[in-house]
Amino acid sequence: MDTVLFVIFAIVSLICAFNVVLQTHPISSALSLVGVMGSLAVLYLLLGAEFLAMTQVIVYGGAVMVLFVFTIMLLNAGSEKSSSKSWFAQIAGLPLLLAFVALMGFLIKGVMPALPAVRFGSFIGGTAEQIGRLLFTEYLLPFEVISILILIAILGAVVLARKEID
Amino acid sequence: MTLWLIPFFPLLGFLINGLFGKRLSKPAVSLFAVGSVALSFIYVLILLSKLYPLTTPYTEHDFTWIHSGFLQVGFDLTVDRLTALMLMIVTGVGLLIHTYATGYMQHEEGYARFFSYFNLFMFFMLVLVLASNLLVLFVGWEGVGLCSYLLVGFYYKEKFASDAANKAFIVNRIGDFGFLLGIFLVVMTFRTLDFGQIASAVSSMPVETNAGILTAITLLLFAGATGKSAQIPLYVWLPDAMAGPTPVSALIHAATMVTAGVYMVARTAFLYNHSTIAMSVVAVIGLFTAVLAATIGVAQNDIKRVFAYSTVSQLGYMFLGLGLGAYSAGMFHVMTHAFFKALLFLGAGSVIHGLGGEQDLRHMGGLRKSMPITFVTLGIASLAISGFPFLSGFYSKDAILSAAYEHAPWMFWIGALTAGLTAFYVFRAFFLTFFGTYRGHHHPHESPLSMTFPLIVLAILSAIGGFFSVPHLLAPLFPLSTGPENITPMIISASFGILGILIAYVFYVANPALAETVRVRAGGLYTLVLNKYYVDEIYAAFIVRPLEVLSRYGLWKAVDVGLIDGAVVDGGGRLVRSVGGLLRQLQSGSIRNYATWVMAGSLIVIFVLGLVGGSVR
Amino acid sequence: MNFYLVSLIKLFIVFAIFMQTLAYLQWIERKVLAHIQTRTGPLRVGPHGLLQPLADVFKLLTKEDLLPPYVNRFFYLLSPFLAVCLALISIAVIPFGPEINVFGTRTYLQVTDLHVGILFVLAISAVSVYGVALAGWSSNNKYSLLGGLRSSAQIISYELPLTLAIVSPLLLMNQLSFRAISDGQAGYYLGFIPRWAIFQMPFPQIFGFLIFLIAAFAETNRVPFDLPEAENELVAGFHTEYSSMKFAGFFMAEYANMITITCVATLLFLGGWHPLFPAPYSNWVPTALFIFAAAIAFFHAAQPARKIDRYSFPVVGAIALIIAAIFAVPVLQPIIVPIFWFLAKVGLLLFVFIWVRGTLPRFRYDQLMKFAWTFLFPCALANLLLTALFVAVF
Amino acid sequence: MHISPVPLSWYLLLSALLFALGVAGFLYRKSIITVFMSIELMLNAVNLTFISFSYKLRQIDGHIYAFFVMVVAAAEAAVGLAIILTIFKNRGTLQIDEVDSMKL
Repeated sequence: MDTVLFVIFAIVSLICAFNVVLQTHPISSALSLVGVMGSLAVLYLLLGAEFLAMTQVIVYGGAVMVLFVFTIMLLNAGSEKSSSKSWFAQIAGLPLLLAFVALMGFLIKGVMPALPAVRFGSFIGGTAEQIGRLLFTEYLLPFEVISILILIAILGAVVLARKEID
Repeated sequence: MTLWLIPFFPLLGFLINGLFGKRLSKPAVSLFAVGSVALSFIYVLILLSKLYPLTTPYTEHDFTWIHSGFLQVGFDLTVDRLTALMLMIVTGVGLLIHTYATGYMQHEEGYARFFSYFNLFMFFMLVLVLASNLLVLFVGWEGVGLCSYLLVGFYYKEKFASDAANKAFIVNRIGDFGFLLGIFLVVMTFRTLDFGQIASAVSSMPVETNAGILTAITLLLFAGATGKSAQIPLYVWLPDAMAGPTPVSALIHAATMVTAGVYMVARTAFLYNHSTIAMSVVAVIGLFTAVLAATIGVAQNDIKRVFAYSTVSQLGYMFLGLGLGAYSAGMFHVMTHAFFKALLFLGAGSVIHGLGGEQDLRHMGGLRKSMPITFVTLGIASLAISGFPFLSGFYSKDAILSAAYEHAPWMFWIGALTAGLTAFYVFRAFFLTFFGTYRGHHHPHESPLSMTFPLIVLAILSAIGGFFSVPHLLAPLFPLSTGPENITPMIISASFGILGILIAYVFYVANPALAETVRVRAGGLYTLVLNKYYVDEIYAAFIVRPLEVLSRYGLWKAVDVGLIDGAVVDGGGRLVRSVGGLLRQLQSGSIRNYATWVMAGSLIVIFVLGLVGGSVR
Repeated sequence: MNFYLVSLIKLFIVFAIFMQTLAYLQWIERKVLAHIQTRTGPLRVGPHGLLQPLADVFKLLTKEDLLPPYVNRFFYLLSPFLAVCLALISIAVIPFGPEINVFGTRTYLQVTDLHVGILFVLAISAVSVYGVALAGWSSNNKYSLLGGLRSSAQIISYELPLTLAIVSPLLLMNQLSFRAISDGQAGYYLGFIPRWAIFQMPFPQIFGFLIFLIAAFAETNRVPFDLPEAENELVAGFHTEYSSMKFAGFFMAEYANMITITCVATLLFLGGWHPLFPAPYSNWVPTALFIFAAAIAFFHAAQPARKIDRYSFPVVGAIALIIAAIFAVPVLQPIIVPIFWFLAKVGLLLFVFIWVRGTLPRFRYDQLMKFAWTFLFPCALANLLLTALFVAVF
Repeated sequence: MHISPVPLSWYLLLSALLFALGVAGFLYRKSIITVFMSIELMLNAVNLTFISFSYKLRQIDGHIYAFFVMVVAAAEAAVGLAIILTIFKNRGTLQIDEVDSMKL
């Protein structure tokens, strides 16, 4: 069953990811990205990260991507125009990417020690309780630092988005 | 027992007057300024009465200041009998001079500024005195130097004042450079700066008869002392420092700051005791300074300059005492000198005040009727400095000269001769001021009570201060000499002093024409002395000028403009430009190109880490 | 295979009942609003207008399916579909009653019990904004776009107090699964005060409940926070360009969201299926209520205002009596009495939703945002902090 | 019917592919917003790796890191979109190649 689920959602996420890159309209890309995130959430569930799966949907799907969609709608961003600049990226990008995928594939398949098979339910570490416990004990300092980071981000966003920047 | 409160009160006064002084009325400024010092004085009294008899030092650790490797420096304050003596002098005389200054500065611009500097000086001086390690002492040391600079240049609109301030500061820098090197050497040698720890470390070391590390340390520290306490060769700043207001001269350049060098040497006596060479150097420099300054003082016409040279001379005496190992005698002279020299300056200030700013002796005369209190008090001070029997200077000077007599008779004879010279030129100034006929134009008047009251108090102290036996007080720190009391040097030095007074009386009261004859006879010698042996000119020609030339043509034109600007800065710029010209081809402004480069770079990293690193592992 | 079969059956039952409820909730709303405004509401179709929802469905189905020009076709067609689907998903984790035993099969009265059920509901409600936002954008109509923008801003803003209000009872119960939370509210203080979250020591969640309710109004785009579809400003807001079944999709989504959120409120704050009275009495409450209703019906049948009442009221009374009898059957009681209590609480909250719609005027948009950020959010934060403090101390 | 379970390396491969697609989006898309979304895609791919290794090591520290990545991504999105809004306001364009006034 988990194999079926993995195959389905892996394919969905790949299709959506291709869509993100290939669609010309930002909003299509955004929606495709939501699809990637949703299918990734299912994969997280398969890997025993139930809390993160839900957080993924809430934070990415519900907050970050809504912000994206909101901005796209607000700016009424249309389809992209083609541009002759950045020829270097256009030429070198694809070979580099293919090299990257090949390298990673080789590393994962060839170099890395054998990895276990994924069975749903064999690792149920990622409950809210355990994550919370770790977050508020061992990772308390990073957690607090991240809170401050968010505060700064909020202030920064507010300052940036003001009508007049004095 | 909170020792930090002692310097804290003046600091508070400084902050209040410095920050809000412009908005406060003059009485309020005086209240804060004098009140803070008074509080400090009262607190010192209470503290010392509680700590009595204080045979062992009382140390207080306020906070750890520097903690770096082996070096641990705390902001530590300590009180022992030496400190107690200095605390009494500084706060007591300081209080009197503060009171005096409220009258003296009444009509001056920058009243609050003056008192804020004055309080700041008190703060740093107290830190210096209370310091328990060399670094804290150095803080106070530099702090009083700063205040001295600020106060000498108090009339900063006058060129001579700012020049004098610069001179004082720069000359002191030379000494402080040595002092700082000495501190570094101490750190290297003892790995601590705390006096107590250094003392215990030193006690196990042998006395150096040849040049060694202790000699180096002590001589470098003494270099600092020659700067601060105006000894040969760095004494030149002190006479010029008289450009500041007279209370400044009295407090900083007579009673307290200039004795900091003496205090420092006494404080680090345990080091000097281990170096015979350094001791001899201190003694000889002290002696020669005393003589040199005294001879210059004979020919000066500015009343404050006369007293300034006498200060240099008396400081020389103190160092003579220290160098002979008679630390308590030196400190004794510090105390009595603080009384009578402060009094001399304050009296001179009173005269100057009464004459509306006139400082030239040639325009004074016959003031004893119009300024009776000043006349009497200044007379007592002059007698005291001349070593007139049973006044304070008699005892302290005798203590030093006795030590010299035991140690090396030639030093004693020169010292005694100098005592006579001192008596002569001080009384020359005194007679020129108060006897004869008035030669000025301004209408003289007596000073207000706020000025005369400190004069009277200081006069009493100058008179009886000698009965307060400092050597016995400091006995726990510096053992008394056990030899039999020898009365000969006392009689000789006292008679030299009285002889000096008599000669002065003959020259300037009984037969003024004689002085003129002698001056004409002396001719070249007089000119030489009048021009202070041309020391300033010699310094200018042999040190300042070459330095200037070297700086201008060597360092500025060649090194700075040619090498640094031309080769390093411009050349670096050209190099960066040419390399940048190549690299700017990469700077296309296109984020996607940058990302491609990042991508390529990360690929290489992954390749290396993943394949090479993996296979090696 | 048994697991899949049971799940399928439960899925079917829940879906069927849910769809029916959606349809009739709309009828109830019309009726209640009508009575608030002293009208009678739908009456013509069926007895007392009971078949009105069916008629509505037929009407919408048979209407012409307009596809306006200049719309973004894909998203235009996708968004109502998205809205309905997302609105219907959440009900899957809502439990309606305790574990039951039917013919030897033990199962929960719930499609599935998720460990992180509440997070799931929050996630779905967070994502459900896409339907509205996309509808507004793809319609290529400035009113629709404004409605969509408003909706996304509003939902993001009110999600914060909503989530913060939810966290407080979670702190009391220490669980994330709906079932565990509901069971954490079983029992009574002093024998008669239920341990529902709004009464639970050490810090009763009355404020939390109110904050949740207010935010829920905004989350479901209901009056007084129905700015995305404010007809006097935006024609019909995000669904201006929609007609027939596509319009019905949004309609259904709104009511489905309403039901889901009242279910969540019931489970989190009102003790789920746990009765108001201790068990021996509560088992007979539904029976007594239905007998009382039957009595009223028979009373009115005895004094008919219209001719038809003489026949219809006894029928209603008889149905009520039958239901009362069913509730009295001891074998069925463990299954249906909790369901009754759950539905009663949900129904009450739904009534409050309709009641508020009938009585309160609409906010202005700036007031709405200001209210969320400067009042509701700080309140929710304070409530959470106090709860955390009390939980930590006691 | 028996299907053998998926090895974990498939998850890692998927993650690598998603990351590569994110990079591709960054390199080939021209709208700032889409480029920004590509970054989010890359972050997601990395998160998948974190969680996969967390599964392998049977430790949830990877989950914590993924959580932090999410939080930072949220903050980044807020600031980034505010910057995009400002750019649009000041330049009137969303084309990434036209925002190049920093170059010489």
